Amino acid sequence: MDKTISSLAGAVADIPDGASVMIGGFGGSGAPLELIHALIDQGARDLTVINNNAGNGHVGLAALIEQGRVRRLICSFPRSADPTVFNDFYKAGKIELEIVPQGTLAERIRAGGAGIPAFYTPTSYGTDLAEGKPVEEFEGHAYIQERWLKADYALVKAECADPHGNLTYRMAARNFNPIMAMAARRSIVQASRIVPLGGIDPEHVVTPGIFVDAVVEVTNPAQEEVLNREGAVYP
Amino acid sequence: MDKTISSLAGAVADIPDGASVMIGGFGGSGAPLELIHALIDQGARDLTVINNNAGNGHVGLAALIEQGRVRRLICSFPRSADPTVFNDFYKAGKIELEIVPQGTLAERIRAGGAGIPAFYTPTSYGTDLAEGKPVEEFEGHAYIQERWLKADYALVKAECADPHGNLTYRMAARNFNPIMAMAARRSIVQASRIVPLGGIDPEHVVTPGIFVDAVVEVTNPAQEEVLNREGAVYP
Amino acid sequence: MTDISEIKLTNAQIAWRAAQDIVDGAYVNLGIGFPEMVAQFQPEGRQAIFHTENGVLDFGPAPEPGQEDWDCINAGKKAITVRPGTAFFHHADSFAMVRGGHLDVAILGAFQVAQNGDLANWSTGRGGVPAVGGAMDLVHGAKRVAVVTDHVTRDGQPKLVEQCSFPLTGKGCVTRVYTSLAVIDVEDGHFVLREKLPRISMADLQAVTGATLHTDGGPADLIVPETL
Amino acid sequence: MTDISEIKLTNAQIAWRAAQDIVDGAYVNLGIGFPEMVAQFQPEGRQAIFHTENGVLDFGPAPEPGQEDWDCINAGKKAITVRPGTAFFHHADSFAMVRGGHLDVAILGAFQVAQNGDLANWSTGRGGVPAVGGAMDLVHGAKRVAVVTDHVTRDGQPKLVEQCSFPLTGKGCVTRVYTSLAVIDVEDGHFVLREKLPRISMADLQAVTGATLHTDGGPADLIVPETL
Repeated sequence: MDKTISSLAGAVADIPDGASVMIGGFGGSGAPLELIHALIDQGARDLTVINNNAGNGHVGLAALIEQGRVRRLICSFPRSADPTVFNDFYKAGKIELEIVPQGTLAERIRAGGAGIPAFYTPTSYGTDLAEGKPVEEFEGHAYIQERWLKADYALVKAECADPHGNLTYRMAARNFNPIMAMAARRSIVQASRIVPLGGIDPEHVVTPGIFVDAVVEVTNPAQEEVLNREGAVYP
Repeated sequence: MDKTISSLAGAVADIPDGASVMIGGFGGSGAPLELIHALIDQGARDLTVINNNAGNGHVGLAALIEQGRVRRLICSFPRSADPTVFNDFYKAGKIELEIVPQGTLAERIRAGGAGIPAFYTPTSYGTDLAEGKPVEEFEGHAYIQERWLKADYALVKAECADPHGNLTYRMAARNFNPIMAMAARRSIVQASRIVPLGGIDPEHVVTPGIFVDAVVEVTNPAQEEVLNREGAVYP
Repeated sequence: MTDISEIKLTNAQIAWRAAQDIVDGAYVNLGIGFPEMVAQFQPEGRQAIFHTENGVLDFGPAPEPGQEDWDCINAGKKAITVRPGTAFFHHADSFAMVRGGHLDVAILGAFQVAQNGDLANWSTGRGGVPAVGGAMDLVHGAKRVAVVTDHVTRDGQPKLVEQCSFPLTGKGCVTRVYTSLAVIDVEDGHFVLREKLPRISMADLQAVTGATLHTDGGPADLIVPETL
Repeated sequence: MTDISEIKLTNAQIAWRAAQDIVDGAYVNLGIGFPEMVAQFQPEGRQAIFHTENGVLDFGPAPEPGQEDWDCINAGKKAITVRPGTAFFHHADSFAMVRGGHLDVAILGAFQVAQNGDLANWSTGRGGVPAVGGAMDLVHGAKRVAVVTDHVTRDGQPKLVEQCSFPLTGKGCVTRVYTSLAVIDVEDGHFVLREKLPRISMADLQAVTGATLHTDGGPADLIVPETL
């Protein structure tokens, strides 16, 4: 078994129009820019994207939105240093937005990966974001019922991968990547290094390969923050 | 801040009669034998113990039960190579038993640590273990509502700890230890090595110190499996 | 009537047959005991990846006696080994793999399997100390749940039944049963016979089965290596 | 009436005051922006451990300009640094810390705080792009939720109110408010004034507060370093 794929284009080739796609990263940290750009090149549209944010500048997720590929965005915080692209699309009614509290977003994704169809959380109780959701009381406190969140695909950025898809991450670039890898039907990973089987200490594996379907090596991946400071635009 | 404690006796000193105590380990792997034996020496009784199993031979959890300290046991699998102690207590009606499916036990503990008061799982639907539990249907499938599980104390076995309580584990001895550390009001850790702050790579921390309250060093900890082959009895 | 104890497959032969249905790269959980034998019979050129509930993926075989590291065990508390690709994780992550549908196959033992796919394998309901372990999680988690079992109990009672009389492990979860006499699928509330030993007649097989065996075309011969 | 814009504390002074209530070894989450200043004013001999939602515990201060590693950022997407004791983890684990009650203190900004502890700090409800981030999780997770804020809005309206008119972030979650004029606790559905600037009268303070200020004995003087 070898999950490595030789090209970015090959890694995203089968993502169809209308797919739901989880995209890892918190802002630019851990954002799989090269996979996102490959998805732009690939041409799929009408996508539902799950990400913590809504893109920044004109690269990565912002570029995917700017190319008119995203029908609907599920995120916690669609603000950034340069949110022009998302804001324009949102104000023009060209993109749907579902706002989810960040911890609830993370837990819904983890629940999707863990086979938990629903759970209760105190988060958002009594707020507009709880409207229409079941409320239940446990031990005298009120909680909101939240549902799992799954996706057809996850685009994940890792630091190190082996051919079975065992992954490590770099610093805070971990964020949503491990849980999105769990929650997607097909998880596609860009790794800065692919090492032979046995190249990752079994104790240091963060994402076991069972959650990973495809791995492509992207050495020296771009950082969104750096690209935006350079005024980069994709494509 | 320094969470290290110099003696096993000091680490378990404040556990009162009637406390609920999560004990890490899966069989002997990851079982904090020295902490359990310190708890035997300390004398607390009428305990509710949460463990995957019910002890083996006459050391560790089996010894705690044999000393008549455990009123109630919550576990998934009270069988072992030598289950004499538990079986005798159970058949004599001297210990209460709550059987929980292993994955549900793990998830209930994780939920306790994560502030999730209840969740739904397909596990045990239609079986005797689901009796009396709420059932709800999601997307055409039936699920059981399960509640979080918390405890007053957790006894945890780690491989390496720093003074802030950051932990690593050794091989499959990880098992229930990290989630029990999350779910207890006070988590007490025995570590084979205590290293200075910075001695654990930030990427390799399995349990961040926020989940840990006390750390005691136990170099060359005993293995239940080895003790039982030697016919050891505690105390 | 044939004396089935004379013709039935050994556990090794049943395990061999079950192993033939596991594709290369499949993620597989094998129940404690007899199902663990399946790992020994992977066809040449295929390599399944084994999961064990206590937090290990892609582990290696048992070490030589005396070489055990008791921090490195499987769900049966037997010593296993690390190999290139092994990963360790905690119990909640381990059962996220199970419950989240990430395992391709779980192969379990059984007291009884009903024609609607119900499985009873954790309690005979006759008192004693109850113990469930991870079985109830596995049966609702893996994409495919198969059973390896003798076709009948020690005293000759059918294990394949219309309805389980023992406490259930899971409802409607089993899709294929590898027995000492046959390979039987569960489909739409029926047992469908796929393969049977050539040396047992349909009538004799039906006689030791507690529910009607349907056929979907003629069943194929169940052929396994003689020497196992 | 006193011109409060002349006498009020600076943000640094408010942050300083909030920092005095954080004990050594406390686990603390500071909201994006102004609340982050609290980290600068830890009293000598105390060391809080800071948590950031995106999966870092016990991080160090911002690096020198030009030394940023953009894989190492905080929830405000500002560069931070690793120090001895730092731990990285994923987002579900990070919010397990938050929701699970493992943080000792969360200090957040506010549009409005009501006398029953309700907090509004995520949306003014006036259109624009909504964005909530982790605020709704933090207010129901940390053992103690405090607010640092100017006492009034830019146009002089009270931010401490009988009832929030803006969309809520959380119900009954705030227990202490550090404002530019006072330190006020929320107790049993009331604001209880604990400290006020000596240079403002009770009447003037009440006049810029949208709900009754109760006292529990005389309020102490709110004294902070002059030079911040």
